[in-house]
Amino acid sequence: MSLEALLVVSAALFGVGVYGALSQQSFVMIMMGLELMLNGAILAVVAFWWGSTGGNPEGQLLAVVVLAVMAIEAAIGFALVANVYRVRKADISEKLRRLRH
Amino acid sequence: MALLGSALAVFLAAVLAVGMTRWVGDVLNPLALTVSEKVPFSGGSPPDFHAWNRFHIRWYTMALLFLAFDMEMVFMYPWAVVFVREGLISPVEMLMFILILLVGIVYAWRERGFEWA
Amino acid sequence: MGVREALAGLARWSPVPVFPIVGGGARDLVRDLRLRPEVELVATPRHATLLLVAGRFPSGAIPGLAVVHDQIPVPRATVRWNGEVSDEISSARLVGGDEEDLIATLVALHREMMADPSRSGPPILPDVDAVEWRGVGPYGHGGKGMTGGTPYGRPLAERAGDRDGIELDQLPVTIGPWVGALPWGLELAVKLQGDLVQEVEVGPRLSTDPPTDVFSMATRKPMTVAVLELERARHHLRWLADALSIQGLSALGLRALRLGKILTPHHQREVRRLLAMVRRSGIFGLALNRAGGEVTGSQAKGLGPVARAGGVDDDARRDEPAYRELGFQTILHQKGDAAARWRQRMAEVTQSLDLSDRAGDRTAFGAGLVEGPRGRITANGPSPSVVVLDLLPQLLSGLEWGDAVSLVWSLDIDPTESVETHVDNRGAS
Amino acid sequence: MNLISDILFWVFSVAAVVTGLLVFITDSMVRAAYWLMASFVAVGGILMILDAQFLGLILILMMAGEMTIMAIFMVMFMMNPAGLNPMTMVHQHRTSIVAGAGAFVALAAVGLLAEFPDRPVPPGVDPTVDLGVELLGESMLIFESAGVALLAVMIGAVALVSKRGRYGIAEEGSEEPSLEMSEE
Amino acid sequence: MNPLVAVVLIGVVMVVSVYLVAVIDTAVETRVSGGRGYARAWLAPISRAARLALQRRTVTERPDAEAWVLGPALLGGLAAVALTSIPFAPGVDVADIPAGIVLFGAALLQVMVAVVLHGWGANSVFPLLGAFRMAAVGLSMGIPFSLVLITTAIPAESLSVGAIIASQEGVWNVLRQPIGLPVYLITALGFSFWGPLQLPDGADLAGGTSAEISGTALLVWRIARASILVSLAAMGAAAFLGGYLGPWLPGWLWMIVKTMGLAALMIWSGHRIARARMESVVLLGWTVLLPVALVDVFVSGALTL
Repeated sequence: MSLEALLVVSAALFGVGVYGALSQQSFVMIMMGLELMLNGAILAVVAFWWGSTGGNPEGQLLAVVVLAVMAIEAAIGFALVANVYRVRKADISEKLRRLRH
Repeated sequence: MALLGSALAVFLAAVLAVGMTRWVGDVLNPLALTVSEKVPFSGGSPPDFHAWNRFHIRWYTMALLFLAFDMEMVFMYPWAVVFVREGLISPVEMLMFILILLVGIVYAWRERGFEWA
Repeated sequence: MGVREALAGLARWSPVPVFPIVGGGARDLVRDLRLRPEVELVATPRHATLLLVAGRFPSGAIPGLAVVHDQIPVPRATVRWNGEVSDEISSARLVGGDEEDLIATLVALHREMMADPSRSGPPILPDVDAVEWRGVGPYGHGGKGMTGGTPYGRPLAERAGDRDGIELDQLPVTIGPWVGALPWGLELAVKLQGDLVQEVEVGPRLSTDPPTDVFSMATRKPMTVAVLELERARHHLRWLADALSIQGLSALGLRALRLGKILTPHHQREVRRLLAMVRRSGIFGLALNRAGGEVTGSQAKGLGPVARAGGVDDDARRDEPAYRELGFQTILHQKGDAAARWRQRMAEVTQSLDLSDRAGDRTAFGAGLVEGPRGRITANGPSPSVVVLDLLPQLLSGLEWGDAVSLVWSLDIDPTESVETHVDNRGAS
Repeated sequence: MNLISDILFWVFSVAAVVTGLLVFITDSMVRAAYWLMASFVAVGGILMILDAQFLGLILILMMAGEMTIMAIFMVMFMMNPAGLNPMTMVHQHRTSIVAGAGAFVALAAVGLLAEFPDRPVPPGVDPTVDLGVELLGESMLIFESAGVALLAVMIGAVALVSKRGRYGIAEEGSEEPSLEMSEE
Repeated sequence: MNPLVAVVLIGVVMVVSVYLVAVIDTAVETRVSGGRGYARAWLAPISRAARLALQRRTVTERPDAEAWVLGPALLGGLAAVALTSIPFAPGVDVADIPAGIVLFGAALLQVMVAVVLHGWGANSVFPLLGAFRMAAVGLSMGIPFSLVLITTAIPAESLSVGAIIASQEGVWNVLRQPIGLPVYLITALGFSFWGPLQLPDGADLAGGTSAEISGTALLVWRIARASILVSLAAMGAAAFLGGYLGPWLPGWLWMIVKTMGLAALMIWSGHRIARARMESVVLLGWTVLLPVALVDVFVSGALTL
């Protein structure tokens, strides 16, 4: 239960999130990858708060801010997915070729 | 930490109890259902399609508002704890925070986000 | 095993869960079973032990009987009340006579099932997959591609247009004749998008030979107004009992049913108290406050309370001398939606009770045209329910499922009402 | 006492990573969303072991609503919502595995090799009180700007998603009343 | 309190209170329906449970089996966890942690997940409609539910339920914060899907999420739902009616009286108030209960200064 173990676990979560975000085609699954990365981030932040900041409240505040980021990312992500689906009738990122050039 | 340990123990015990009750029922009446006994119930005729479909919920605007407004609760818990200790500054500050969020709710209500097609 | 006997000993005292299949002529008798503590009518066969088949069915075949019978979990049994046993339910136990014999049989059968489940009825339908799918597709699950094929024996719902601009799946499902949510015998082929009813088609009608209640007799010979009005009030209370239990007030529904069974003109105080409790239950503010499903103007002709709730002043009692002497005034509402129909029928209960109290021995009708509780009854015209069934598709489309069910119950539909011999002039099926 | 918490820590962390992986393996969308919630609940459990009880419980509380909404949106917009037709919706698979493993190795190396100051949380301090004081005290600005950001998100989400504005549906030719004063 | 004693205590409390809820439900139904035969109310729950135990469990064609099992198990577990955060007597509490209401709030918001899983698992029309209705009710009632509980934490200067009860030494929160209890009871009806907010398992869905289950699965579902109602009533008693504080009776007796009183009130509302439409519930939650809860937070907050 040392700080290093916590950081390894949060790195593993972050790694799975990166794999998920890059490998999945559909928007909502990419968002789930992002959420997993933020999950790893929260674990790392609280690990540092517990391990090396001696209970400094700003550590907790950062965790709450990461929670806020997660909620905001989810809300805007779903709003975009709904709009893309309304226009393109699909939710696979391939369908948005026109954004390329 | 020990208190949460006992809470976790109680949770696992309750889940186990539910599992045990179901197991007793399965022992008394072993599960050997024929195809016609597994047909989902919709009043008398077998279904033509799987019930699982892309279920169009019409209140998805409200769902997004819940996400944003959920964060307000996270800030309110610590605020409530230190409310008395901090004196006058706490209600004023939280009032500003709440009014900002209420502007969003009023906007959604005016854009008829809570009713649906 | 000791456990089974102990549980069977306890289960003897439990109310018997019965799933009713009710044809023509037995609706009031089966509905009155709710008053008996020994029996419990359940909304879905999964919660039942006994299947009760009652009433008359057109041309013998009972639609959906085999499917519903097999959906009842073991130990199960079937009881056929006042009718002959069709080949499908050969193992059914025949019961003649009145409610007491039926209750005795149901309780005895239930205890027999609890004690020895091996005697439970076998499934009727064969144990073979309706749709061939095993081995098809990459995982042998019968599916192919993203959304195609018949995975696990059933196809997946397809996309369809939607007002909200997001085109999602439309699930066609037949909400069958025997479900707790709809009146017994009403089958709706519904196209659901999410919980929104987009299209509705009314299934085959179960109408049988014409009823023999007071109102149909009144078409042939004059009947005393006291009896007619008391029967009308009793009919509306029975409708109120069903409609209240659908809106989640089963206890108030039982009170209305109990009152309906023992109704005499002296019960006006209890009826007023019951109607006050219904108004105070917030049903008009919480449950029926959605506009929509209005029935007004020409399409409401001859539909009795449904017409009057829509402002159409159409009541055969007005031009009857007996009613004019009693100072009869037709009660009217304007909006014609579900709430107006509820208010209309609740007002007519008190009005009918008052009329039957003051009627003395006056007689009315007898000239081939009668104002029945559901609308205008003629010797050879279609019954009001048949007319209302034609209106359903246009009324229900665009409503959320809960509002659609409230609307169906507010129209007081009896799918087994007779279509009469002269069907050609209305074009009904 | 810390033997139990060590065991619990390892159970929760293995559960978190495994459920995280399951999110991308399972076909059914509702299961994927609730595997992700299981991963968050496991991380919440770890936070509770780290004496940040309030944060762990808040994470579980928040995730209940959020993951249900995610499940609903996935059932609405995904091609095969219940996973009845098993399919792999994956592209550039190998590169993403390499990237994921690379990120893991890099961050784990940082975690293991770097020297972090060892100042454990002093016992007897109530973290929630500190957080409250902090919110109202020094970082009041972060608290209010979070509120403004949430307002922007609410307005943005409603504007993007709700098809029917106050004056009716745009496609069907509804336009806002003009701003200049009327003639009379 | 070591875990074993905790498990036994919570188990006994849940079994006894679920039995009492079933008895009260039958008694209130008999009274409102004008019938007689209250003696039957005592025997009915036991005989009904025995009948369900003897009935076979059903499985539909292609269910999501794990989700279908997890639904009731999660619901029962969450009701138990919610009960652990509430002290029943001055010394008798299982997990009265410093963040007690947050544990209770997390357990109750997860109830929405349990019911959605239970409805989704059956792959049949009525349970599916019931599941999405629960999501709508849970999301609309979630915010006011937590806000009203936060208000009780302000005078207590701590989130632990024991401290909240202690802070009501002089005056109970139901008098100090009058708006709190009604809003709490309405949202509690929503989370226990009982009475007027019985949308997921409503009669217009022929049993809703429980339309496809039978036997012990149905028995467990009904027990879990009743224990959720008990947990909500117990927290209502603890946060608003002064928990185990009270002049004459011993602490634990006060707790039982208050909890069963609130549970009886909610059950009574089930038989006397009609089921609301989903659109009314969403509008009620967002445009009525939310502002009222916010007013409650600030008015009672200002009063404590």
